[in-house]
Amino acid sequence: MANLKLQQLTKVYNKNEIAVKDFNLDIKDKEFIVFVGPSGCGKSTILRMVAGLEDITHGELFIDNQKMNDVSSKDRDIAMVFQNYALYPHMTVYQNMAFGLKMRKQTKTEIERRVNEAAAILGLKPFLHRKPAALSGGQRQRVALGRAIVRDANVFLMDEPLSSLDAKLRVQMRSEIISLHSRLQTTTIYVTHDQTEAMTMATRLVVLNHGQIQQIGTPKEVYEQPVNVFVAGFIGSPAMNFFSGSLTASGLKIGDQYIPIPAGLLPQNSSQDIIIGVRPEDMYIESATPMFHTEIEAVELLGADTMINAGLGDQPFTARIPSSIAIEPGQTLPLSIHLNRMLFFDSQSKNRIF
Amino acid sequence: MANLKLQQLTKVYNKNEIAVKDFNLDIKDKEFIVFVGPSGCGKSTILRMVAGLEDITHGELFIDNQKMNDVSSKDRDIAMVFQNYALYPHMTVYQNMAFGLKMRKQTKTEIERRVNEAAAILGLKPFLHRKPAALSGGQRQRVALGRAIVRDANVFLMDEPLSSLDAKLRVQMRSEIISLHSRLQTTTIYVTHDQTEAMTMATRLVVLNHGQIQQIGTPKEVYEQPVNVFVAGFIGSPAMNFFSGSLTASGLKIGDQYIPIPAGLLPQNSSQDIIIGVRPEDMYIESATPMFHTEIEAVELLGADTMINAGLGDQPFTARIPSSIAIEPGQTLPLSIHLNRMLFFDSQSKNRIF
Amino acid sequence: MDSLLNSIFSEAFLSPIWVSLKIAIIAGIIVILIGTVAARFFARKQFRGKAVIETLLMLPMVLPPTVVGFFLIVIFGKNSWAGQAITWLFDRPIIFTWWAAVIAAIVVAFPLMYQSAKSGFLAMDRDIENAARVDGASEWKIFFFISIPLASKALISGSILSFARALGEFGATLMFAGNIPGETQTLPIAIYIAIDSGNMVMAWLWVIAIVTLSFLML
Amino acid sequence: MDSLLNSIFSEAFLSPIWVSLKIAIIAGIIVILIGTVAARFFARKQFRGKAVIETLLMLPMVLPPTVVGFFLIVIFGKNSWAGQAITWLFDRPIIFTWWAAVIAAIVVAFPLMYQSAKSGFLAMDRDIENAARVDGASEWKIFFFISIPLASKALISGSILSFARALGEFGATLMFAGNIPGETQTLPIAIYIAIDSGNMVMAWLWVIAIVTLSFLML
Repeated sequence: MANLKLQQLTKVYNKNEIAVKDFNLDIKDKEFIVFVGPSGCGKSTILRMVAGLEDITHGELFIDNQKMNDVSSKDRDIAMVFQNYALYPHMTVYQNMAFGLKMRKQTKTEIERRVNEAAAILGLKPFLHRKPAALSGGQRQRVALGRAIVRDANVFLMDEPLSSLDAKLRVQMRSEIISLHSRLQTTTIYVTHDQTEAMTMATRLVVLNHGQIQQIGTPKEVYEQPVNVFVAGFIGSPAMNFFSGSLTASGLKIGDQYIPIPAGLLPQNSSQDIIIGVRPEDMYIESATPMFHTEIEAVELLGADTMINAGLGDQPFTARIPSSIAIEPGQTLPLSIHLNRMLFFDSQSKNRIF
Repeated sequence: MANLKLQQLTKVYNKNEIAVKDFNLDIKDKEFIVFVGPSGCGKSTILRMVAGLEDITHGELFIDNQKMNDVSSKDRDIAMVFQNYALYPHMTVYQNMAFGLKMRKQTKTEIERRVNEAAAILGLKPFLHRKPAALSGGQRQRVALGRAIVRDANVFLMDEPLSSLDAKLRVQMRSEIISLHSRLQTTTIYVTHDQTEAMTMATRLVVLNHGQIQQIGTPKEVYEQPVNVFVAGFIGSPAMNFFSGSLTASGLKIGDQYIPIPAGLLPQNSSQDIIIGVRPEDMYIESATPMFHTEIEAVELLGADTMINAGLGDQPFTARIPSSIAIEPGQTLPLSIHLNRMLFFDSQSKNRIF
Repeated sequence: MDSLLNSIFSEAFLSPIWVSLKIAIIAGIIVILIGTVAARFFARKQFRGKAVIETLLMLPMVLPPTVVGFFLIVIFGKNSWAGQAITWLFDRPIIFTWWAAVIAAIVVAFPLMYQSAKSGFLAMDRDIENAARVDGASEWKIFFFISIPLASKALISGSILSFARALGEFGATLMFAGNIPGETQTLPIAIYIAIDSGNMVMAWLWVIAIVTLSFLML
Repeated sequence: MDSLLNSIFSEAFLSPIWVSLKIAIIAGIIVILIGTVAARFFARKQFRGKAVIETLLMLPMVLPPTVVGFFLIVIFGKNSWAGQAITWLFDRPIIFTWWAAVIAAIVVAFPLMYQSAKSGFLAMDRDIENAARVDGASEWKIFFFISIPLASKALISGSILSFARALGEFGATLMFAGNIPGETQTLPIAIYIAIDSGNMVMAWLWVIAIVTLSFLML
């Protein structure tokens, strides 16, 4: 249980490749922080600096108010789950979990107690004497988790721990990790490129791009009030639709399509050219007074929902509608947008203005 | 353009490991068939038998009514997209696409015309003189597609072509492949372990498990009328909820929970013990006359939707509700199930009985 | 200084260099060709007895050079089946000839080429070859246009290693081909003889020559 | 038959076997220890001049054995700095001694151990070592409990290769340590001498002995 303070953390490789720049973040005790961003955004580098596996080029790292820059990994009292599990392949499941405790000179009975407790939580009891090679992907993932939790460390670091699992297992392990955290309450930093994981797991999430923080907030804040086009497009699946349009006194022009909008729902003091963001689920079929009509280009059935691809003022978009409505490509549909859910971005800075 | 006939196709490794057993399928001209199943279900093996990259142990393969068992790969007139792209790393994008045409002794002008046409369709014109190593994952995927389409082959085979792309790109390439197929109309077999790809792309899909066909049907048929518990659980995300319960004259008992159901919506002539399948989106909050009350254990925010985990008669389930309703873990909710969407399976055979 | 120059351009100094070069180049070419084909074959095919044949091919790498020389003498000696066939064909035994030196070099250099080439062929993504197969290429075209270019790094490093090994071969050559100036006296043998007879100047010159030759390969 | 048995139990037959075994075992142990530590060090650290040092360490694998022998003579010879230091310390030069044979064996066997061990350390997932680091293990504990067990296959195959190479060393040993029966006459040298003097029976017996020894290693 610990708080962390990352101050101006910077990582430079080979004297001029900046991987992380001036990263500032306070992490409170018991938080579950998710770093999310596309690959190469520097999220893993930060995690490895916290773990002590990468040197910190500039800036300072505090754990429980103690400066950690020059403390070696083994003395930081952190536990880490690696992307490819990084289990000790020559040791049994039991030995894998016991290794960290042995290194920290726990008594044999204490080791046994803790390993058995963790194995019980994770359902690993039947596999304690197997080697990792004899386990399935999900079981290996559990061993990696087990190795971290037996340690009773101050901080958990998880580096894309679910990325090598298939879709079904990923969903299952996601909720296991959440319930593990709600049980142990250990301060956790979780790194992922998967926005779904970020949204579902984080108490707060940090969206990164090109080594810099884009936004910090709760999943709901980031989803509903993204600060810029990058965050708006990165969080949410299918991605938010963006239209470039221009403002008029009483509405919007997108291509040759005019959409009347009540004045209160439009940005003030903005330049005329703007980017409009609309999430696929905020468009709907409305026969009575549709905003526009459009010809459906493609239809994707996703079980409960159907995604339709079409164009608005010649700009392509995706809308989500219930599968109960049968739709064929080529059909013309009357559509509307939930006006109060529209987002507006500056076309130059790409920041959200309304 | 061709039809395919797979007759009793069987693959046995090392004299006794049966990878595929008695696989029967007729594929009509222009179809987009998706083989879907968990890893190790034999789907790739079948594809490689069709490609001529694996010998057929028993059974017969016909393309356009010609027996192909003993025809070598190079004479089958098929094109294939491989899982890891399998681009020729020492050749430029242009040479990669031209290779198959050169091998088939096309004239230089014809090769140029076709490669340029394919490059235009796939947006590869600016990269024609780059080597694969200088391309992004998505661009490589496009080159692999391009190499297949220039050939103008009778049959396209695609072996998990999107599995090494990240989530965003996967969605994008999915629709590109669909529109490519609707343009070229080439008979296609597409292999994937991802049920979302299978649902969105297939004209018909073949669900496989342990080397045997579980179900063949349109995505809608397989989603709404799965033949057994395996198919029901494999197709759909989050997965269908299964409850073991028992039938009474006028309803169902699940654990200590009784749910009254009109007689017409219950299976007849079935044994008392059954498995009930309910998709997460077929449960809803109903304050007026709920079927049951349950305490919410966990909440996963997924943007537009929220997944809640709770229990019915002590059996865990997941339900999908709109994110507009704010829900906290620990809260007690009144829930109902769309009765006409419930599925019933035999508890012994696991086959659907109603 | 004059005597040094005289040494350098003397027949006695240059002769081992030519002998070594000729032997190493001919042996190298044979080893590279056969090694590449054999490695590709063994990397792709599974059959009974494969392990035995591979072990035999690799043995000269593990056995001491004098044991290799011993077996060459036994196999190609005057009393053996192969030795008598050669004597009948060429009217003289092969032992203590220039060809004996080539054979010794081939036998010791082959495993290096084979091993390197095989690991190159094994490391490659087999689906790239399969893609060419589906693209309509015959097996020979796949070998030339896909497999060889893709394994080129391993093939080149194998070629260099086996050429260097052929150039440096000493023990087996000394026993099987002897030390006949102008015919089988290679650089390594010349160096040994020079040191043995205390001629440090010639030894230095030949060492510089062989090290230079090795580096020119890289 | 009697004479064969006499040969086998004769001092003349057994002596090269003991000499070879002692040299190969001592050289092998030194090579395995130093090779493993050096390989791990070079596999994990980056620094200036690393490539130069590695090339020097690997040279004896590419150079002909007689060139290696020549350089050993030059480096440890009576007139060199190292040679004089040794003469001063031990009251005799090292050349033509048992220790010279050990040094020759170490120099030629080291690159095999080093190369194999290094590829073993490079092939391993570095995050496994990092996991141990986070788990609280010191660098030495990581080396012993994680790196060595994980690279064990490569270490064992490197050990076998370098032991075999030490056992089979001929050219450099002949030049640097000479052919002193009972002290530096190793099996490969004994085989060469036997063939040279036409003693095929002894040659066969020694060949069988060295091949047996090599196979016992596996």
